[in-house]
Amino acid sequence: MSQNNSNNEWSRRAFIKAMGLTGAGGALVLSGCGDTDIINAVDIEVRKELVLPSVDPADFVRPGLEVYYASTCRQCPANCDIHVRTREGRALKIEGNPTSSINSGRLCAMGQAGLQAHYNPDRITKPMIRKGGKLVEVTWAEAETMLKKHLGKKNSKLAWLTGATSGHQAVITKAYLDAAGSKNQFVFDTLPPAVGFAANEKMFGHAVPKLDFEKAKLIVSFGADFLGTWMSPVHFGTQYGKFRNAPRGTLVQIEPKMTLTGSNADRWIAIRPGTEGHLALALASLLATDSKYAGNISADVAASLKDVDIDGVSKATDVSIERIHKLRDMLVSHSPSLILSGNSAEGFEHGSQAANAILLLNMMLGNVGETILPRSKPAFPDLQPQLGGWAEMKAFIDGLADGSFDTAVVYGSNPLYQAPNFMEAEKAFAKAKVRIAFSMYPDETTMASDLVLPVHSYLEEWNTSMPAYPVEDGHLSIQQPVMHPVFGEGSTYGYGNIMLGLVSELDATFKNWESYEAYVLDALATMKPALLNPPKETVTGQTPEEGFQQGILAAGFVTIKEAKASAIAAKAVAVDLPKAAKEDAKYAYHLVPSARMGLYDGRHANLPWLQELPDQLASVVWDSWVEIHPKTATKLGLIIGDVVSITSAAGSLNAKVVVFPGIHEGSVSIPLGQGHTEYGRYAKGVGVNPFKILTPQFDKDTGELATHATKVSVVKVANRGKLVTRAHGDLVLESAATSQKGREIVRTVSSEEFDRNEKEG
Amino acid sequence: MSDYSMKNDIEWAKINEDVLASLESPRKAFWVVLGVCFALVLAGAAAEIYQYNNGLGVALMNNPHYWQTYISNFVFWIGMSHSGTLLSAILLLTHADWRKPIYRFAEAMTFFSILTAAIFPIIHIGRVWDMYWILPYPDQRAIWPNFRSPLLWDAFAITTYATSSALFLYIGMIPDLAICRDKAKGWRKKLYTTLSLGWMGRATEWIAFRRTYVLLACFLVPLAVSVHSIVASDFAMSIMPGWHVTSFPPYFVAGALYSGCAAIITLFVLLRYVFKFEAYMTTEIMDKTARLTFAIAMAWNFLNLSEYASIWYSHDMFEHEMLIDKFTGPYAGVVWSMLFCATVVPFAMAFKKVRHNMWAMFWVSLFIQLGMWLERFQIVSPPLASNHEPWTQSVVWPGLIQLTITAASFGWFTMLFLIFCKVFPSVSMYEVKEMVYHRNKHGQKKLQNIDKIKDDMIKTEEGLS
Amino acid sequence: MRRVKTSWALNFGKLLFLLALGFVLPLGAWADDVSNQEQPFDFPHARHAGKFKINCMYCHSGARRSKVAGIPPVAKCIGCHSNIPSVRETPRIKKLFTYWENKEPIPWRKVHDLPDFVEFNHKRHVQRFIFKDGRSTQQTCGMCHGDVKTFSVGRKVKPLTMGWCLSCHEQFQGDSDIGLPTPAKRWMIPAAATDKPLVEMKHPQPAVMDAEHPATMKASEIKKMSNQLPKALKEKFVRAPHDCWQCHK
Amino acid sequence: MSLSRMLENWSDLNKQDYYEDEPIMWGMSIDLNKCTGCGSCVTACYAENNIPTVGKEKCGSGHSMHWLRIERYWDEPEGEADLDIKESEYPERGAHFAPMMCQQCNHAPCEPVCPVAATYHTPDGLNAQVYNRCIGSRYCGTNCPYKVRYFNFFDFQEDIPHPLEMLLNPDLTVRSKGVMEKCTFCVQRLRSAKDAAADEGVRGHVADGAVQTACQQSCPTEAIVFGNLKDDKSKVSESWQSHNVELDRHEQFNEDERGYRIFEELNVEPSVMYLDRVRNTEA
Repeated sequence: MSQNNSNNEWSRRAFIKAMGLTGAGGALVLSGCGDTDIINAVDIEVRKELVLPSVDPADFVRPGLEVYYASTCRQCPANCDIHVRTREGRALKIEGNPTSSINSGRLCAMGQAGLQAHYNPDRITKPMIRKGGKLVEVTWAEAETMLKKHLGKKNSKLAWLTGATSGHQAVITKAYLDAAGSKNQFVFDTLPPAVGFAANEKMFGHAVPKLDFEKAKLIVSFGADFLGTWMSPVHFGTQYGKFRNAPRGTLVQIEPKMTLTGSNADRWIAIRPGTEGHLALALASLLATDSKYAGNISADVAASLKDVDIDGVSKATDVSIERIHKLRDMLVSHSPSLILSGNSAEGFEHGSQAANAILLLNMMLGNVGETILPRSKPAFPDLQPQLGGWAEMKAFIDGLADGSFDTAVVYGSNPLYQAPNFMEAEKAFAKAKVRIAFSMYPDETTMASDLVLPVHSYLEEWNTSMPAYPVEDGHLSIQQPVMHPVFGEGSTYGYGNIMLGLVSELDATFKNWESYEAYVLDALATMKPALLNPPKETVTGQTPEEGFQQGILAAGFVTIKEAKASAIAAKAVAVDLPKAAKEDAKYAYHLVPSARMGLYDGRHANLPWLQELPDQLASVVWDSWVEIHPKTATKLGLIIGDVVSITSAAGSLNAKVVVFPGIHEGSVSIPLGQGHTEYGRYAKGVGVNPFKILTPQFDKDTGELATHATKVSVVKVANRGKLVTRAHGDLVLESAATSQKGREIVRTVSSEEFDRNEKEG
Repeated sequence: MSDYSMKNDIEWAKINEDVLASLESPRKAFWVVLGVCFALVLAGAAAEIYQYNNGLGVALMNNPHYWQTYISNFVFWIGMSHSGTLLSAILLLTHADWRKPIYRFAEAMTFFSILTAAIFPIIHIGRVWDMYWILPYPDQRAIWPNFRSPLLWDAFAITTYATSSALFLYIGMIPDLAICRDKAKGWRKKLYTTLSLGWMGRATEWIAFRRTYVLLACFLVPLAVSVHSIVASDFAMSIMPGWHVTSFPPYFVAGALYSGCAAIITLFVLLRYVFKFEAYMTTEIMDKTARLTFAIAMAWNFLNLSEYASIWYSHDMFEHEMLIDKFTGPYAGVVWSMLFCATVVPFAMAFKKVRHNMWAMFWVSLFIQLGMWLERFQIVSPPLASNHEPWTQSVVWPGLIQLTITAASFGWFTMLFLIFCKVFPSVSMYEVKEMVYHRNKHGQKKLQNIDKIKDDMIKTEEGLS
Repeated sequence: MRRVKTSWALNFGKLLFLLALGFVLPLGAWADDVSNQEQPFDFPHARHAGKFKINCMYCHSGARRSKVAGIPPVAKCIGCHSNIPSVRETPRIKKLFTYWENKEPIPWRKVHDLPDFVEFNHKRHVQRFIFKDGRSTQQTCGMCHGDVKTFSVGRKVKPLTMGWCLSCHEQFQGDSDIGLPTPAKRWMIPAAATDKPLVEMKHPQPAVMDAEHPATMKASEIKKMSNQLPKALKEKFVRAPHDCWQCHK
Repeated sequence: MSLSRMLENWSDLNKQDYYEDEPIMWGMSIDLNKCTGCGSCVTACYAENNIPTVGKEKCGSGHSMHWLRIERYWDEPEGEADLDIKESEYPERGAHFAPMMCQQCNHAPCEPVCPVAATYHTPDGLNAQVYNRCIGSRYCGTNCPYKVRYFNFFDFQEDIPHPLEMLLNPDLTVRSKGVMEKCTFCVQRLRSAKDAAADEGVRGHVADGAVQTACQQSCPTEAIVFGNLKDDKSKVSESWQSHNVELDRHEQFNEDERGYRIFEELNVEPSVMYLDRVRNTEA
C-alpha cells in the first residue's frame, strides 16, 4: 500500500477532513506503508526500506497525520454515523460520530469490526462467471458484457433481492427496476421486527414511532433486545445509559432466553415461548379493572379484556400469579412507562396478536404521547428505509420456484444461508435462468450464482442512507469513500456505480451523471433547500456550492426539513390470541434462535474480531452451542460440552451443550450466525445454522415467518467435545466460570441506595 | 573414631587401583545407558527447537499458567545441587569424615544439576536471544536491569553458585588428578596434566590446597543457603496465594537438601554396584546418609505442615481457597502423591534394616525424588490455577513438549554424570587414604613416616612465613 | 613443570581470546552502516540546502507538523523545477519529470531508519528547538542528521542509538536541573539574549506560514511566551521526557 | 540512567512518591450500573491496539489476547444482599458484568519482579510495558492478581492474510512472540494528547476530555470515565471524590458509597475504580 495519491480522479475528489476533531497522529517511520512490521530482535538494524512519497497529495494529507472522514456504518440497518480514522491512505479505526443524534460518538462491536469487513482477506477481487459449472475469474469487460446482456433490457420477469436499503441506493435500484419494467423488488433483512412494525403501524399509525427511554420510569420489554440487536442498539444503549441515571429507571425483561438486555434487567422473567401476548393480556385485564386505564382504550376492546383467566395465564406462561400482580402494581406505580415488544414475542403464528396485546398496555397506561412519540410525514418517501422481512423473502423464493421470475439478482442479502430448509431456496434459486450476485464475499448465494460482481465495501463507496430507527425525523446519512479501493482501482466497483451504468442504458436521463458520486452529490445539492440548517461556505474563496458540499461531507449527515409531526392517533385493536399450544410429545422443546450482538444474523461470521468476541452471556467463541437450563440438562443427563442432536420437523443439527441458567426450562436456544457452508476462511464450517431447521409457520396477519415457533427434540449423541467457552480456555475449574467465589469483583446495591447516594453526591 | 566397616588394611596403592579402575574403558552397558541419555537429550533438543520456532504456546502454557514445569524443573535441579555442597562443605567443616568416600560424586552431581537447572530459564524464557539483558553491563542503551527482581538475583546466585561449586569440585580433585596423570596414557595424560596444574604433592602445595579448600567451603555454605532462598523468593516475593509464604526460603532449602540427599543415595547405590566400591561406600556410610536424610525429611515435613497451618490460620480468603483447591481440586492427585512419596515413604528410613539394604534405599530415594519433583510442580501450578481472579481460573497439564524436555533434563544430567565417572575419579582417593591413615594411626602402622611428613610440612610453613 | 604451567596459561589465554572475540564479532555486526544508500537518483542536498539555503522545512514540511518529517511529494519538486528551465535537461531532472508524468512515487531508500519499536517525534523536537528556543533550522536538524548542507545524498552520520538519544534526554530531564535552569541557560538564554530576528535572511526564503517561526519571532516574544506558563509548569518546560513509553509503545 | 546519574540521584530512587510533582495521573472509573456487557469496548480495544485474533484452537488453549475482557458472573459476592432471588431457578437479577483490563496499579506487583525493567511505572501513573525490552520471563503475569497480562505464546501476527494487515495501527508496535503485553490505557492516544498540549506550550497538562481511551469512546452507555486524577476538576476525579475513593488506601471506609476497587485489599492501589452494580429490589 503506498500512499500514492497520484490518481487524478482521486485528488479531484472532494474529501473533506472532518472538522472538530483533532489529534496528532504520527507514523513510526516515513514510509507511506506505515510501519507495522513485527518488532525486531536486533537493536540496531540497517534495513533498506523504501520511502514512497506522495506524488501530489491533497493539502491536508500528510504522512504521520491522521485524517478523519465522516461516513455511515452499514454493518446493520441502524446505520450509525461514523468517523473513520485514516492515515497514509489507510482506514485504521472506525469511531462514532460525536455529532450524530443516533449514536452520539459511540459505536458497537459490529461497527468497530467494519474494518475487517472492509479489509477482509476473503473479499472477491475479480468478477466471476460460471463456466462449465464452476465460477471462474474473468475481466470486468467480459463481466460487463454479460451484465448488459442480461440486465440491459426490459424484463418483467426480473427479480431483485436486496438487504435492508434506503437513501439513494434504494432510489437508484427502484429507478432501474422501473426502467426495466419489473415490479419484483424484494427486500429481506432478518432481524428488523417486521411484525412489530406492522402492529405499530396499525395501532399508532407509525411503523417506527419514536421511543423515549429517558423519560420512562419503567421499561417492560417482552423480548426486545434493544441493547443487543433490536433496531438501533447503539442509540438505545446511549438512551439506556441515561435511563439508568438517578432517579434510576427500572427495567423488566420478559423472555424465554436471556438476551443481553435481559441480563441487565432489574427483574428478568422467564416465560414459556409464545405466551408473551397472553401475559400482556392478563396484565391488561388487571389494569382494565381501573377505569382510569380502561378509559384509554375503546369500550369494546376493554370489554373483551374482562374474561381473561389469570390462573390459566399463569399456568400457560410459567409466571406466578404473584409476579403478574406485582407487575401490574409496578405498571401502576411507575408512570410514564414503556412497554416494548420484540422478536421473541412476535415470532409466532399469533405474533401480530401478541404484539397488539403488548402495545395495548402502552395505550392503557397512557404512554402514547409520553414515551411513544409520533413521526412526521417523510418529505422524500423514496429515501425512507426499506427493511423488508421474511414475507418478501418467501415471495422471492416462491416466485423463482414457480418460474414467474427468470432472472434473479441478489445484493446485500444471503437468502441461501438464511432461508430455512423447508423453503428449498437452493432448488428455487437454481431454477432461475440467470443468477447475478453483487457481492463482497463468497457467501452461499454468491457461490450459487452465474455472474458475480465484486462490489465496494461501505468504506469505499458513495451513498446515502436512512437509519432504521431515526432519532430525528429526516436524518439522511452520507457515506463517502475513506480510501482507495483496497484491491486497487478497477478491481471492485460500487453498487451504485454499476446501477447507474445499468439504468442509463435504459433511461437516458441518468446519462447526465458520469458517476454515482456525481449523482449522489448532485442529489444532495438539489436537496439543499429542503434541508434543516444547510452548511454554508466556511473558507473564503469558496463558492456556496463548494461550501455546502464540504459542510455536508464534514458533518456526515444532513437533516431534511419535515412537517411537524401531528399527535399520535392511537387506535386500540382487539386481541385474538389462541389458547396456549398443547404439549408435543415428539418435539418437546421450544427452539429459540437467538441473535446476538456480534455475528448478528450471520453476516458478520467472517469477521474474526466478532468471532472472537465471547458471547456476552455464554462466553463461547468461534462456535455454535445449545443453551439448556441446568434443570433440563440434569433431566436429560447433559453436561457442558456434550453433543446433542436438535431435531425439528424440518431438519436436524448437532451442537454442543452450554448449561445456561438464563433460559426457560422448556426451551433450548441456538445462537444465529454460524453454520456457513461458504463465506470465507473465518466462517466456513464453523458451528451450525439454526435458520435451517425452522418449521413452516407464518404469522397469520403479516405472513412473516414465525421464527420462534419451532419445536424440537433434544437427544444426546456424544460425550464432551471441545467447546471453547470463555475466551481463555475450556479447561475450567468446576465453578469458576460462573461464580465470583465470594470475591468482591462485582458488588451490587439496591436502587434506593443508589438514588439516595446520587442525590447526596 | 568409628570404623564405617572399612577395612583397615587397604593399601594406598589398592585404593588408587580400585578407583582408577572405574576410569577404564567402559563396558557395553555404559554405552547403552549413555546412548539412551543422549537420545533423550536429542529428543529434548528437538522439542526445544520446535518450541523455539513456534512459540511457547506449544508447551501448553497459557494465561494464567505462565509458569509450569520449566520453573518446577529449575527449582528441582537447583535443589538437587544442594546436597553436594552440604556433604562436602558442611560436613567438611564439621569434620564428619564419613563424607570422604562419597563427596566427590555428590559434588559432581551438584555441578551437573546446576548446569541442568541453568538450562531451564533459557527454555522457559520468551525471547532467549535477549536473555543477556538480565545481566548488568554497560551498553549503548544506557539502561540497567531491575535490581529489585528476584529473577535477577537468581541470575547472580546461579552464576556465582555454578562458578564456585565448579571451583570447589575442581580444586578438591586436583590431588586425584595428579594421581591420574601419573598413571594415564594418551589423551588422558594430556588432559590430566593440564588439569592437575602441576601438582606434585609438596607440603606447600598441600598447605595452600587445604586453606583454599576450607575457605571455599566456608564461602559455599552460606552461598548454598542463599541460592535456594533466592530461588524461594521467586515465589515468596510474589503476591500469588500459595506463593506468598514467608517460610518459603527455609522450606526450599530443606526441600533442596532433602531431594539432594535422596539423589546422593540413588547414585551411592548405583556407583557402589557398578564400580564395585563396596570397600569404600560401606553400609555404615549409607546408614549415616540415610539418618541425615531422615532428619532433613522431618525438617522439610515440619516446614510443609507449618506452611499449611499458617495459610489455614491466616483467614485470607484467597489463600484458603487455594489450599482447599490444592487438596480437593484438579491437582489433588499431584499433592497427595507428593505427600505419600515425600512424607510417608521416608519413614521407612527409620528402620535399620531398610537403611542397611542398598536396594531398599535405592527405591526409597527414588520415591523421595519423585515426591520432591511433584512438590515443585505443586508449588508452581495449583496456585496459578486457583489465582485471585475466578474468571481466569483454569487447569492446564504440561503437554508433550514440557514432558519431553523434562525427561531430557534427566537424560542430560545422567549423560554428564556418566561421562564424569569415566573421566574423573568419582571417589576421592586422597581423602579415602586419609581415612585409612586415621584408622591405621590407631593400628600404629606407618606412623612415624607420616609424622615426619607432618613435621616437614610445619617446617616448610614456617619457612614460608 | 614449567611447560605445564605455560600450557595452562596458554589455554586460558586462548579461552579469553575466544570469549573476547565472541563479544567483539557481534558488535561488528551491529556496527552502524553509514555508507551511502543506492538511491533512484542522487538528490543534491548540498545545492538545495547549502548553495540556495532553502530551509529544511520547506521540503520536509512534515517536520514541524507531524511525527514524521516526510519526503516531499513529487509535486513539490515539480512546483519549483517547472520554473527552472536551466537544469531542465539534466539527467536527474529528466528522471524526476518521468516520475511526475507517470504519476509514480519516487522509490527513495530510507537513510535514517529507526527500529520499528522506536518512535521519534519530529514535531516536538522542531517545536522545541526551532520555534521555542529559536535555534536555526539547520543547526537543529543537524543535531541528528548531520551537516546536510554539505552532503549530496543524505547519509546517516549520527549513531541514532538509544544511549545516544539518552545522552540529551538525560542531560535535560532530572529533578536535579529543577531550580537551577541549566538547560534554560544553555538553550533558551543565548537565543533570548538578543532581540533580533533569529534567522539571517540573506537569501530569499520560502514563505513559512507559521506565525511563530523564528524569522518572525523575537526574543522578547519567546520570553513572554515562557512567562505565560504556570509556575509549576515553567520549571518543567525545559524538561526532556525521560520515560521509556515516550518512544517505545 | 547512566551510572553517574544513578549515583547522583541515589536518594531520589528511594523517595516515597517519586512522581509526586507530576501533573498527570491517569485514572478510570467504570460504572457497573451502566455497563451492559455488550462488548463494544472489547472490539474497540482490538481495533485500536493491534490485538491479534487467535482462532478457536488457541482460544481453547487459553491463548487469547484480549487486553480488555468482560467477566460474567451469575452470583453475588459474599455478604451482599441476595436481592430476593434465592428461591428462583433463574438468574432473575440478570448477570454480573465486570470489564477487566490492566488496573494500572500504583503499587503494581508486576513492576518490581521484571528482571529487565521492561515494565515500570511512568510519571503519569501507568504501568508501562516496553515490548522491545521484554525478554518474556512472564514473572509479571504470574504476579498480577487480575491476570490481565497477555503473553505472546505464538507469533500471532506473523502472517496476517492480506489485506487485513492494513488495519494495523502504525502508532504502536506489533508484538511478536515471546513478549508480554497488556492494556496501556491507549498510551498512544495519551502520548499524542500530551504532545498536542505541549505544542500549545502547556507541558504536562491535558484538558479533561481531550483524550479518550478506545473503550471509553465506544461505550454506548458511557459507563467508562477516564481522565487525570490529579486534576480536581476532571470528571474522573470528581467521580472518585464523590464516591470517597482514595488512591493510597487498601480499604476505603466508604460504606454508603458505590465506589470500590477490585482486590484493593492486596494494597496494589489500582487506578481503576468500579461503581456498584445496581438492581431495583422492588422490581
